[in-house]
Amino acid sequence: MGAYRHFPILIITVPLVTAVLMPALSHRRERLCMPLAAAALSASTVLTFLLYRVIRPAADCFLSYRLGGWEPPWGIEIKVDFAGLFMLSVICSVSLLCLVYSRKYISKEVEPGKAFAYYSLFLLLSAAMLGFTATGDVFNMFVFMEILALSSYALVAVTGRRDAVRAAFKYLLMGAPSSIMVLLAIALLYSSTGSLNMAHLKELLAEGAYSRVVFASLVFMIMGFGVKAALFPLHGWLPDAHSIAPSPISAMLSGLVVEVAVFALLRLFFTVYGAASGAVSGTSEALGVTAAAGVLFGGVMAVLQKDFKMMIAYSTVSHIGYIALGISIMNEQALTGALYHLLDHGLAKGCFFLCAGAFIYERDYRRIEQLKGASRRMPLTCAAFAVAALSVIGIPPTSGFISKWYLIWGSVAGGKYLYAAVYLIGSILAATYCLRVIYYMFFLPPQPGTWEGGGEAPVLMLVPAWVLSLGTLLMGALSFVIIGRVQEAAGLLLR
Amino acid sequence: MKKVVSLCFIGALGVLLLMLVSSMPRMGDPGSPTNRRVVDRYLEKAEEETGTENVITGVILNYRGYDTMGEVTVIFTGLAAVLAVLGREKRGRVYAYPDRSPVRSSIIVRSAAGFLLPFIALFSLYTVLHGEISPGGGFQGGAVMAAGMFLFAAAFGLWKAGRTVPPRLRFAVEGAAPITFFLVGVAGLLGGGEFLAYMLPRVSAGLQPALRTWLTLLVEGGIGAGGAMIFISVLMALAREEVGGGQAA
Amino acid sequence: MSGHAASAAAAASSTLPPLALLLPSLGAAAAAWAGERRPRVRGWAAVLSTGAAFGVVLALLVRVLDGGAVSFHLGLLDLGGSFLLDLGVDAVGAFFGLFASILWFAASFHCLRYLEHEERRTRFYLFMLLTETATLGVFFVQDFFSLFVFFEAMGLLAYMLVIHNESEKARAAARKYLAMTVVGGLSLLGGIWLFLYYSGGVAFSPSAESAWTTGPVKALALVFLLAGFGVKAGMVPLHVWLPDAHPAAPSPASALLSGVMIKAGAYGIIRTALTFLSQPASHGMEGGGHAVLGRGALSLIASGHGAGGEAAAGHAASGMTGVQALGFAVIWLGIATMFTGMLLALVQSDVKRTLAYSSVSQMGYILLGAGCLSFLGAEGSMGMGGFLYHVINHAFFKGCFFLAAGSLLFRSHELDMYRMGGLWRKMPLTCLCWCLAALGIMGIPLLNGFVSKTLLHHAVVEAHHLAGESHLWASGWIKLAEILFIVTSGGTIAYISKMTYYVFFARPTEGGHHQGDLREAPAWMVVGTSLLALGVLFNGLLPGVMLRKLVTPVLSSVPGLDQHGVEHLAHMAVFSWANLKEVLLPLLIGAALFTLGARRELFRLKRVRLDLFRLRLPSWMGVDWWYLHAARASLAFLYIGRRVYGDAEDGLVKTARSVASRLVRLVRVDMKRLLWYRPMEAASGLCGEVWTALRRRALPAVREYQGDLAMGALALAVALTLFLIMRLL
Amino acid sequence: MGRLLDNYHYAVAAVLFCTGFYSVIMRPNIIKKIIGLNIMETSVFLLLVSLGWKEGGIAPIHAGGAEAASMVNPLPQALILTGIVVAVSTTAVALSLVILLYRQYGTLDVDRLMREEELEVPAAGPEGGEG
Repeated sequence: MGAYRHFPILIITVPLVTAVLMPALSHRRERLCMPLAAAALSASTVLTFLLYRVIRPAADCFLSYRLGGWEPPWGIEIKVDFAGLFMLSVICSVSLLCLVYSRKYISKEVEPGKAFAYYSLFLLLSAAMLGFTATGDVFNMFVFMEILALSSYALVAVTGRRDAVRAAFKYLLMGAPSSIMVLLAIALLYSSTGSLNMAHLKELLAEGAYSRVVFASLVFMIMGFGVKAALFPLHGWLPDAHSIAPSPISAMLSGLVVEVAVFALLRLFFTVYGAASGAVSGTSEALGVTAAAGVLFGGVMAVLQKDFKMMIAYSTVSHIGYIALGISIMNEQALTGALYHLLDHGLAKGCFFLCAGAFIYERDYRRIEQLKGASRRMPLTCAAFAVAALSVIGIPPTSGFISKWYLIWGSVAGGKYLYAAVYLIGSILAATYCLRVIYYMFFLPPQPGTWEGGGEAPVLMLVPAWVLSLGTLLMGALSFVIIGRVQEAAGLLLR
Repeated sequence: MKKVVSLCFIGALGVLLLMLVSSMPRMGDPGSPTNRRVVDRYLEKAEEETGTENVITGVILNYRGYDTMGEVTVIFTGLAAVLAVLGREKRGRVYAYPDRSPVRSSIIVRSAAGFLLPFIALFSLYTVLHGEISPGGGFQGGAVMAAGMFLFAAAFGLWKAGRTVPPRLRFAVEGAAPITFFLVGVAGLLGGGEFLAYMLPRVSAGLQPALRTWLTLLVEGGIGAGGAMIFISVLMALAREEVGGGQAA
Repeated sequence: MSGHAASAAAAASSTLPPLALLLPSLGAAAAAWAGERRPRVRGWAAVLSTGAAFGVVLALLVRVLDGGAVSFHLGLLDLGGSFLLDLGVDAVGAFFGLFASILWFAASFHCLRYLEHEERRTRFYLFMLLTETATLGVFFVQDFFSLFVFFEAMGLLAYMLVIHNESEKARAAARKYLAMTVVGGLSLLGGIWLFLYYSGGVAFSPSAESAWTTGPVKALALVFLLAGFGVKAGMVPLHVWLPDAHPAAPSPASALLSGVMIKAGAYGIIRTALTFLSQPASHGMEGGGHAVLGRGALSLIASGHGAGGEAAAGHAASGMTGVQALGFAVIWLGIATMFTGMLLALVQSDVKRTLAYSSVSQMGYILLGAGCLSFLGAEGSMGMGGFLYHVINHAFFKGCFFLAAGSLLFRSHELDMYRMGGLWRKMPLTCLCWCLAALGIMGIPLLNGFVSKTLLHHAVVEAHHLAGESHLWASGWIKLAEILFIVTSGGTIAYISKMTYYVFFARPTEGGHHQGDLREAPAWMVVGTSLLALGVLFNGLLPGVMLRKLVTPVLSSVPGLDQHGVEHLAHMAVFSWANLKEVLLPLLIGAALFTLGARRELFRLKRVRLDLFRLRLPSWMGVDWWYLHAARASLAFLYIGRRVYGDAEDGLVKTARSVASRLVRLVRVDMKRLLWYRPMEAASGLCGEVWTALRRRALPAVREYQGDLAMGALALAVALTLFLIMRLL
Repeated sequence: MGRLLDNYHYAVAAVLFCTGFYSVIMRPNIIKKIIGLNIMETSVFLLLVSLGWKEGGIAPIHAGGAEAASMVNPLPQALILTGIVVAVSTTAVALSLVILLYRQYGTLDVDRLMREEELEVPAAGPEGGEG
């Protein structure tokens, strides 16, 4: 393993410490904040992708890092297996692109004195997601979840506009109790096992003691992470927060933050509680039903929106439902689909919000109607949106198609035809709301008084959007690069 | 009606939780999972392995040092969030605090505060430095220090407090805790161990225990200073109002 | 999966299929690069690339007929080895690829001049050529997964051809087309998944050891696949997009849509039929031991009525087996399609719209062939032969028609047949091509339609015999189908003569403009048109060559078809008296209809005047109307309100928006309060509000729209029943 | 009732949790909601710290030759230290948001904030209303 051994901790701590340096820069050298942040995130990204050389989806092939050299049940362990690495690479690359995008956008939306705080929080958010995903200890997961939560509340409010502050406060008012529920769940889990390490917990839970307490802790976990992940009945904060936040932050929140929470659920389901089979099978049915309702509800609401970012936000509710539904089906194909959808969702939703941000930056257009005829002046932005939309609908050869295929395959293989139908209806809804926007952009004449003069978005904003949308295309057409390994990783999770 | 329904709901939740309580392990039972597993090593070997007599400090800074690094980052995040929401003091801008200067709290308060402040500062230093052998630690000491500053602000006015601990100093020290952690961590990494192993490169094995104690103290100091500054900054950010240019109330 | 691997291993690898796919894409790239600055380069890039693709496909066909199926590992979209985008060409695919590439070749000639009319030419070239890649892809695959990928790509790329004009009409047509494509695609996807469940893999020829199941899942898979392909094939009642989309597209695109793309749907149906026919013997029936029967390995499905008549316990009631039932259904879908299309074509006045309905009708013939194949099983070579022959014939004459219509539009800027007339003097060559195509589609001997219709007629008769022999209740119904077949052929003659007469031979009407500067269409357009007209002539004059050199070799490569039947087909005497006299009856019917219709007033009843050629039916008799209202009714279930129907100006989007205002209020205010502000208060408030809403708004709305709501309820009930059936399996 | 009386610390924690939860979801005043949040957090701390208690246990400090076997579990104490810091930070962020909210809306009452929101939703629906 050599130097690779230390990569996980560096991936997490380098952005974390860079974030801490920002206030010191704030007085004289605020211009340096963004390049410094980009350098830190690039370092993490490079290290993450280097890890693919040593981590493969096999039962004994993961990187376990013992902080301070203490063995797992006593010390804290960072554990990167293939599924975790997959998630880490999504987080790193999407965050880096959003950071690059921020440079132009933030100079317009955020007042200069606050830019250092923005970049600091941005890095904290990314680092917290990385730490949250990589950790092998439930309490450590809670700590990173809090960094994640606090930085995202503040980033929603960073513009200081009335509605932004209110949206952030709503987010906090739902998010903080959910954090407490997670803490309560951890306390309950600890009370019945006496350990905090995930792998150790799995062994201890297999003994089957205090099953009621364990079950209750799983329920609290699902409720807590459900709010963070915006699972259907707990999604109330999402549309406001995601649509009002600055667009790169919307992309981060929608593409990554909710995803990370779902990933935590996946970890808990399979890595921690997997042994306590009664608890998991009892809750997975309920999770499936609510997730299915979320797919339909989010889709219908997205169809009905007039505000562009609001539509994307509801689409996120729907797609998080896709992933949660995949998790609840509990077989290899569906789980592969869910994992791959994490990637697809990060890329496609990120691209959506970045495109929406380009329209806001250039024209301050937020309503879907205002996008009529947009392709005349901003063809590249519109095209990036269109490509990502194909992925959201799930049309071959995009990555959305791959994940949808696996998800439906899984539900058919698991005998859950109803869920397969839910996926199909979800796709119809996605087609309705995405194709309407594409139709407006490309085939309708602009409304009078709009789209006269002006031009394309700046290169620094176009490049991230295009990288993401091409990403959906490439990760679809060239899925064979990784899909086999993702499938093995899914099989491993189930075992 | 509304109240009744809501009370019923909360009551139902309470009953469920109480039922849960009754099926949890018996409190204080030496044989309960929490007292049976994992904990032995902390109690028996911590002193020798971490060099701290206070096992809690050993757990916080050694066994679960990474958590504590996360924790100091959380509080830094809190500060960054407050600054992102409310903005930062800028040079050349006039800030008014609710108690417009010159503040005149009563002479008794000012005298008492003036008398107490040196002791508070000393106590906080003691708490920080003595954390590894008795109750206390960096974080607690930092909180005491911040409390002293709060008292100062209450007695002599925020404005004066803000001048005593000027923004530039605060911004420089706020990040101290995570940075110390990181530096110590990387030092351990370079010393051939893992991150946060409390080692330094090229230090002979005989010196390791002493080194461990000193590094622990360094981290405690970082946490104390950083924590105190963060608390003060948060206080300043929450309490001030910008005169002119800011958003009107 | 394993079956796929097996078939891929068996077939020799060849670079011809990817080359055929690559060439049009390269042409597209070249055309996009040349752009508006070098229009000639752009046009000739299209001609050359499609021509080259034609050559490659021809070589491929020869290779496949000589040496069996070929394959090529593409290495894209590989889902862990279970599903992957892979090329594989067998004789049937190569056959379809051949006529598709011919048509594209001809259309690109036509484009050289025709596009002068149009805006956004580069975009048109780009998407036309990319569509060729996708379409060839549809024909050059050997499993349902790859088929789906190319099929979706083809459908979406063709959207750009339909909406090309961006006129209000084109946009409306494109909306409808897109909605049906998306829904059809999902139905296809559902069918493929059920098929996967059914056979354990997606390959067209599932391996023998795959777990074949029978029962409702199988039937449901068939229904979904049939519906998915049927949308593209213009099968009644899923044809509604076709009469709008074909006229809306530029003429070369109409020729392609009509000549090739709907054939892709037919291709899918015949693939489905062949796949289900090749069910492995060991798992054929629940009865097990009755597999080996007189009718050959393939017809074991039909064994229920054979020597072991009691074998098929599950199907004892009807006496028909699953595949036979499929065949019977497809026969009748075909009959319905051809008859409806014929009727609607008869009453149109727009030339391209008539042609579009005619396409619907001709697709009915093609479906009939597929149905007969499925019904007859191993003996179905006549049906399959008719199917293939008619596919290529229709590509020729309908392509020729649309290109000629394009020429007419190019010169006269007119598509209303009643406003034309006398054009044969001005545009003799176009008229000649048109007449050849017209005689072809009518089924006049010595032209191509006669041959294929004869084959199809034979197939229906054989199906009738088979049904009669085995005492199936279907026997009478197939006789009825035969009668309708003849009537439809008569109707075809009537509407084609009507169109030809009004466009070329009637006295010019005073309402029409033009005339003065009308002249023959530009040379390159005539070249494209006559290329196809020559095809019409060739197929008609030398049916033996076509049958022996092309159709029967393809047939003999299909596993399971009885080789005696194929031999018989190869040496069939097409121009025998028995066949020739069959034309007389349709001719008589056609002549009668034409005479009746050409009179301006058929009869007058009080103030109601019946004019056969200008009949206008009330909108509720159209299928669209029902679709639209069903969609609205299902939306009405979201929120019952007057405004749902109030402003239906912009179709569904507008309707959805008005629902939005309600829901936004409901959700933004109530749901959020419910979720985190004051849950209890909100819950009671919400209940009260819902009750008020129900009492005040919903009840009157229910009374007013009970019909639609009932329909929505029915749809929901049907859906629920389907799901329940599936759950019970 | 099992061990309800034995586990009276946990029971108090449960009651506190409900109290806090009640305050968070039912109180219209934002400050009270934040106080409720803190009560909820405190209840979990109580639960955690009681988990580590042992009958007759002493503080886990080795000074003075204390015996390891009689010490209470140090881990929960370490955990709630982290928890407290998290609670403080959350409260700070919440208060800063409240300050801004109060500056902009002039109220701390969730119902009035709600009413503002309702005003923003066009009562007559999009595009010029019913007519």
